[in-house]
Amino acid sequence: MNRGTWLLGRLAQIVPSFLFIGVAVFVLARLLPGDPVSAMLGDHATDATLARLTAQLGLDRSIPVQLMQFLGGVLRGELGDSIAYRIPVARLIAERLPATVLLTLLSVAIALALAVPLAFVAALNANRWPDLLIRFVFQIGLSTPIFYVGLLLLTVLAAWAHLFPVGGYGDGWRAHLWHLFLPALTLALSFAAVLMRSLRGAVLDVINAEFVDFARSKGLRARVLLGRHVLRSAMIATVTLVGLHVGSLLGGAVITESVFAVPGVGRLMVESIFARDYPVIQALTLVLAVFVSLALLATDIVQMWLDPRVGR
Amino acid sequence: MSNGLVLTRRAGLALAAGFAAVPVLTLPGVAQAAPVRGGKMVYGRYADSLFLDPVLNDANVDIWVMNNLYDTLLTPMQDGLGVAPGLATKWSMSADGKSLALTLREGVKFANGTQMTAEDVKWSLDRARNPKNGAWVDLVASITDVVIDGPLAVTVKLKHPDLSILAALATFNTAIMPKALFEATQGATDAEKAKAFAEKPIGTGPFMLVEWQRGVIMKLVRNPYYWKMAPDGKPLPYLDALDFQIIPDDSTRLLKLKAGELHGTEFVPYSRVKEIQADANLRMELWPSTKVTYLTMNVRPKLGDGSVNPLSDVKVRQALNYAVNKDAVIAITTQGLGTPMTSFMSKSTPMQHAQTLYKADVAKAKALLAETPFKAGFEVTCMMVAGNVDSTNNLTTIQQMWAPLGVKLKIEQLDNPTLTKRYRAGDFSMRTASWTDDIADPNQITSYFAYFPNIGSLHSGWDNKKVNALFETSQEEVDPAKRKAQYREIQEVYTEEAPILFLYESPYPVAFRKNAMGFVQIPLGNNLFEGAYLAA
Amino acid sequence: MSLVVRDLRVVFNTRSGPVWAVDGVDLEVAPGSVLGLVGESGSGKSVTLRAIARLLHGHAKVSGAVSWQGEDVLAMPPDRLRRLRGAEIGIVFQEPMAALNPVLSIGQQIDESLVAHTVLDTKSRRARALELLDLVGISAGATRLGQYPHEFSGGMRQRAMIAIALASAPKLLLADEPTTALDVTIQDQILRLLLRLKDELGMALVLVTHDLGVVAQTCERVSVMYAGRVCETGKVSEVFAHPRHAYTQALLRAMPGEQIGAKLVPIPGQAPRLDAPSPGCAFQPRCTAREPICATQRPSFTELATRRFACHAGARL
Amino acid sequence: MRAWLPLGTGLLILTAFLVMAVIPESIAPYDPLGFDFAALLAEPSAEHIFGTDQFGRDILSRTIAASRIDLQIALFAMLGPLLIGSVIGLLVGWFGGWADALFGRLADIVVTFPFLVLVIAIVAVLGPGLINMYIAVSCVGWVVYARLMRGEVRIQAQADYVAAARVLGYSTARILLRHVLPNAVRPVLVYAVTDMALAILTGSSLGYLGLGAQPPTAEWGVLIADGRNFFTTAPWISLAPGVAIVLAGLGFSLTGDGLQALLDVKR
Repeated sequence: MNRGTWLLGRLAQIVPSFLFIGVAVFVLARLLPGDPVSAMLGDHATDATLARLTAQLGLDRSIPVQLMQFLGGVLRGELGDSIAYRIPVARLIAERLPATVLLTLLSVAIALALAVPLAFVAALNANRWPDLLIRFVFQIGLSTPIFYVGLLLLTVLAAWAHLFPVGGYGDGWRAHLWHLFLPALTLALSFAAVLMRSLRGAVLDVINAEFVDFARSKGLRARVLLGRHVLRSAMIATVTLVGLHVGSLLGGAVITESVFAVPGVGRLMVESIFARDYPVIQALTLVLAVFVSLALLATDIVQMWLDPRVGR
Repeated sequence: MSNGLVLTRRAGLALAAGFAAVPVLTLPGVAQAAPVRGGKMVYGRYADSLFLDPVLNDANVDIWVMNNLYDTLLTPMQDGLGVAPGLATKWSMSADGKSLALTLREGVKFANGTQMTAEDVKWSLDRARNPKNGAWVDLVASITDVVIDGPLAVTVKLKHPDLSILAALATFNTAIMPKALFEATQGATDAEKAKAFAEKPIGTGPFMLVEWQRGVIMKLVRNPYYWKMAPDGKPLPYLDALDFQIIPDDSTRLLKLKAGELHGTEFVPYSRVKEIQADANLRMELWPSTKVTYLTMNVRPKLGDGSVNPLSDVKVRQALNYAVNKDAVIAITTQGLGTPMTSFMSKSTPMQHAQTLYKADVAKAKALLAETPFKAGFEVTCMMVAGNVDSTNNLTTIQQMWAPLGVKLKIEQLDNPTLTKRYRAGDFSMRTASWTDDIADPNQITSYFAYFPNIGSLHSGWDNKKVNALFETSQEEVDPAKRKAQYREIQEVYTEEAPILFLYESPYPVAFRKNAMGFVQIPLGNNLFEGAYLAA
Repeated sequence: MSLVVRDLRVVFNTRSGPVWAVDGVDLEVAPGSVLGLVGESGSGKSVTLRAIARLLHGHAKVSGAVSWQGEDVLAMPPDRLRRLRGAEIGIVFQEPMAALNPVLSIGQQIDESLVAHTVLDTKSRRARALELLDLVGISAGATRLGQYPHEFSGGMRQRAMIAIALASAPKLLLADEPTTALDVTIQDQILRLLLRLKDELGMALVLVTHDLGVVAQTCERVSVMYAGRVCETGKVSEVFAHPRHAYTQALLRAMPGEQIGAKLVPIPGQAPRLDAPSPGCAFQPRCTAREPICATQRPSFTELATRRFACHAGARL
Repeated sequence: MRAWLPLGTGLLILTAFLVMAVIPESIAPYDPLGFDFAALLAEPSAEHIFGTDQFGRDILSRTIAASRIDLQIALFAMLGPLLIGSVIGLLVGWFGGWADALFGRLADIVVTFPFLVLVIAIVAVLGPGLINMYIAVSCVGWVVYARLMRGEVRIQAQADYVAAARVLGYSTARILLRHVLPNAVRPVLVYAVTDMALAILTGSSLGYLGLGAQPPTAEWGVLIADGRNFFTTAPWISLAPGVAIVLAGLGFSLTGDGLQALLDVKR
């Protein structure tokens, strides 16, 4: 089978899932106890006020009607207005999505930058002190709650040493990257630990593989040997892991964005759940599903590039 | 409606209460040099505003900053107990108490440079009292008409005498908006126009909004046409620009303040107050508030599941109140910054009647409980908004204090909408809550806490005929002294009946860099930046 | 002699203690000659081969001497070792599917050898790669260069691996059971190919195999290994005609020969354990010609003009 | 050697926590729920080795008492997904066909949801508390186990002994339970052990949002979350539970490593 066709097939498998996700999240959102109007008006509003706003927002219509309206809107590319902020959901998400995407990508980059070299050092020194030390440190990274790591990094590196800004997002690309470094690092630590574990194991497997011995017998430089033969093969399994973890990175972004005051969609999602802001919850779930699917597709492509056997 | 709302819009926010009425803030150290003009102040807020329309908004996050964009005819005094001139310079009530004549200030311009007229005033008040508009119409329900008497004169006609009308005209929902500009805004209905207008609101306030990224930042610049003059005779505000940065995490906001990335921030956790007071670069400000923190009890005879409700017995409620050592709660939750409640209203509420409420007495509590069918103790569940640190502290402490009575307190953390739903449906035993007034008058808090026909006395089901009647009378009372006596009686009955568990009042904890001066927060919560400046 | 191995020993430290995989091996390979290294599985042939090219991993302890054109291989610094591998000594592994990197094209795998050992530019390297494929009998080289190992058949893979090993024209090719994984007709092709290349390129060849037939067909000299030691070395014709070690004799008897109807005699017993060496001859428990001394004293080498063997019974076989 | 050192160390750590979980009263110096108004936020000292919290409760005692709840979280938050996922993986891996295709789609969908967000939403529906947290984690976490199990089953299904069992005419149930499952379950079990460390972290994240263990129950994540308000003034509050979480994580991961080597599971 042609590899392009194979990729298209992967895409085709994903697309119908979106319809399912759309319906599922619509139902799930309505299963949440409470409603957006009383959440917004608080404890003291009178029933009349409540009823008036509910009607104004169209939330008094039957659930099937609302579902049809939602799905129809999605097909027309209209996502409706946020109940809490009273501005179009599309605008809200457009304002917030870049920060989260950047944060996620940056944290994947940092996680790889940390995990790949250290996994090599650990694997090449398997069960000796550099290995044990690296594994212990990463274990701490893996076991420390994300909000605590964030607070620690903020306090020490930002507020005390003034090496980084204390949260926020800044203006312009360079400022964005600068502001997002610490949150990305926070998010990357636990992910790097997972990657490191997997990669260390893969390197240990690969390094004893016959083809590496054969490559050595060709008199290749250590750099070529490790980079081309060992790393590339070891990365194949790890790349899959990256794809599968994008979803949980986004989940972790919920807390990271809150601690670092990053204006991302993770925070928006949780705020919207807590506010029962249905249009935002629904649209955001779809947008995140698209994002994660694109990430999975990207890892498929990388994997295809790494491993010629995939997709043929 | 009123307001309230304090109770919480979000999990995680520490809203507790109680405050120290007396210790008003001190601004030590810095000599009061002449304010400096210019510069940009950056202020950290815990949550963003939602909808900057004076009439159609719903939440404190809007109310507390809107006065920087809009003005009202009168303004609340800084102690919260009276009103001062605003867009109106003079006012007089007719002898029958049903007609209030106001003289408008001369030369007031909106931030776009157009003149404010009597027409704008009439239109704004008519919009505020339109029953179809929003949650706050009750505050101005007594108005029957607004009459234009001349370019600078309007008369507000009342259905019946209403001593709270002056306070109402100093409340956010009666802010004056530019009629022509509003009506020229895109949209078919008032609601649609309001949505578009609130994107870039224009009022007569000291600042105007130039950029707003929801949940991230709100950028204000000074209104060059602002009418109010500083003591030096030049116009306010001092600042050229004011940024509101949204930083939900308490610790992060404080770190940003310490790093000098913010000039000031609101809602400092009580656990951090001492630390800030000890920091030479910072200044802790504790503003007297109308904030009270308490537990609401469901006093209906049966609970939602049909079981007998011990809290329907007044002696049980009294016993629970006596068993709680408020000072210990205050020490743990507010780090000693709160003060015990002395009425269901805060000390900053006009006509508050201070009493000694249920001073901790375990023996008395046991004795009271012994007189009830529940002398063997019982289990009771209290709902709270998940993640709220102050609520957790309060309930954990109370849990400990009720244990000697055999009362087992179960804590149930819920997310806000779930809690609100169960609360409104009366499907609860107890819940944590706090309240701040929106109006400098006791009628709002009383209508919510004690007057059953409004919202069933905080949805507690407590229905006291005498209090209901007293409240109705007081609403039309023309004699301030008599009105005060009526409120005194209401408060005494309320204390005796104890439909809530009284806890504490607490101040608004705000922190600034040493050079950021002149901010004021009034007991109603409004953030005043017109006099704020950055010292050299 | 281009390659001389003296008293080569390899000890593996394993979880359950040391294993003496190679225990004092001597070998010589003259330029342009073919040496066969035979023995049962586990006799230490492959380990010897890898020890010569220093391909064994950290847990293996190697001692003795390996001299390549007078240079001590075991003491070579990394840079020199890298030039030795590939440029002077090429290696062909047993299982091409495992030895070829599955994620790199054959072209890339040839090319990286050329990059490491030649100064050719991209274009010349490609020309050389095509030449190599042609040399090992792979047609349509231009297409084949871009293909991956899994797109090759077994025989083609082995040819490709030989092409890779020959990329920098080594003077010695170490072939570790290069035909074991292949079916018989392909085996024959590959052996012919190796012999042809040896002649065309003038290199020496060490052929590790457990197949005496292969040795008879291709080699000039043979070393027979048992339990990590060489038990007999000599010209193939002489050794096969008159084995002077009981093990060689047993091996030959166990091999189906040309004489139809000759009786096959399997070797009784099992291969010895290498983790607990006995004081005597390692083959003695299985030996039909054993004498009492075999169990107590390790036989020393008897050196003849073209033969070396270590067997107490050598004289009477 | 390669298996026993990590396995032994890991099991030693876990045993220590298990002992704390079973008999906290005998080990903890104070009542974990007991207030001490004389020692609010006391610094670490001889009396309170890890200090006290804002209620004057002894941090060490609370950390020890929390072992029970945290080991329970680790166990149950792993067990639910493990059982559900393994059964599904076993069945779809063996039978394939439309069920397998459906599983593929469903798994795709579940991984496109941000894990924590989904758990938050489910907990919001069901209400906070540990039981609901287990349910939420099971709803999301089963996919990984099912994928692992499915992959192993498909490999085992090709194995000679399975073919032999079929030839002998054994029932499908017998082949699955007696032959395929025991062989396929090893990598799943190894993953499960390391997953337990992650379960504790999920618990702490929910604790941060107030959706995990309810007060006054001591739970490491909640203890650490409580400490964040005193991060600068009383940093010791988070120390002991932090050390406990790291040690427990280390224990689980070492045990997992050891098991992996012992059972010779390919990564």
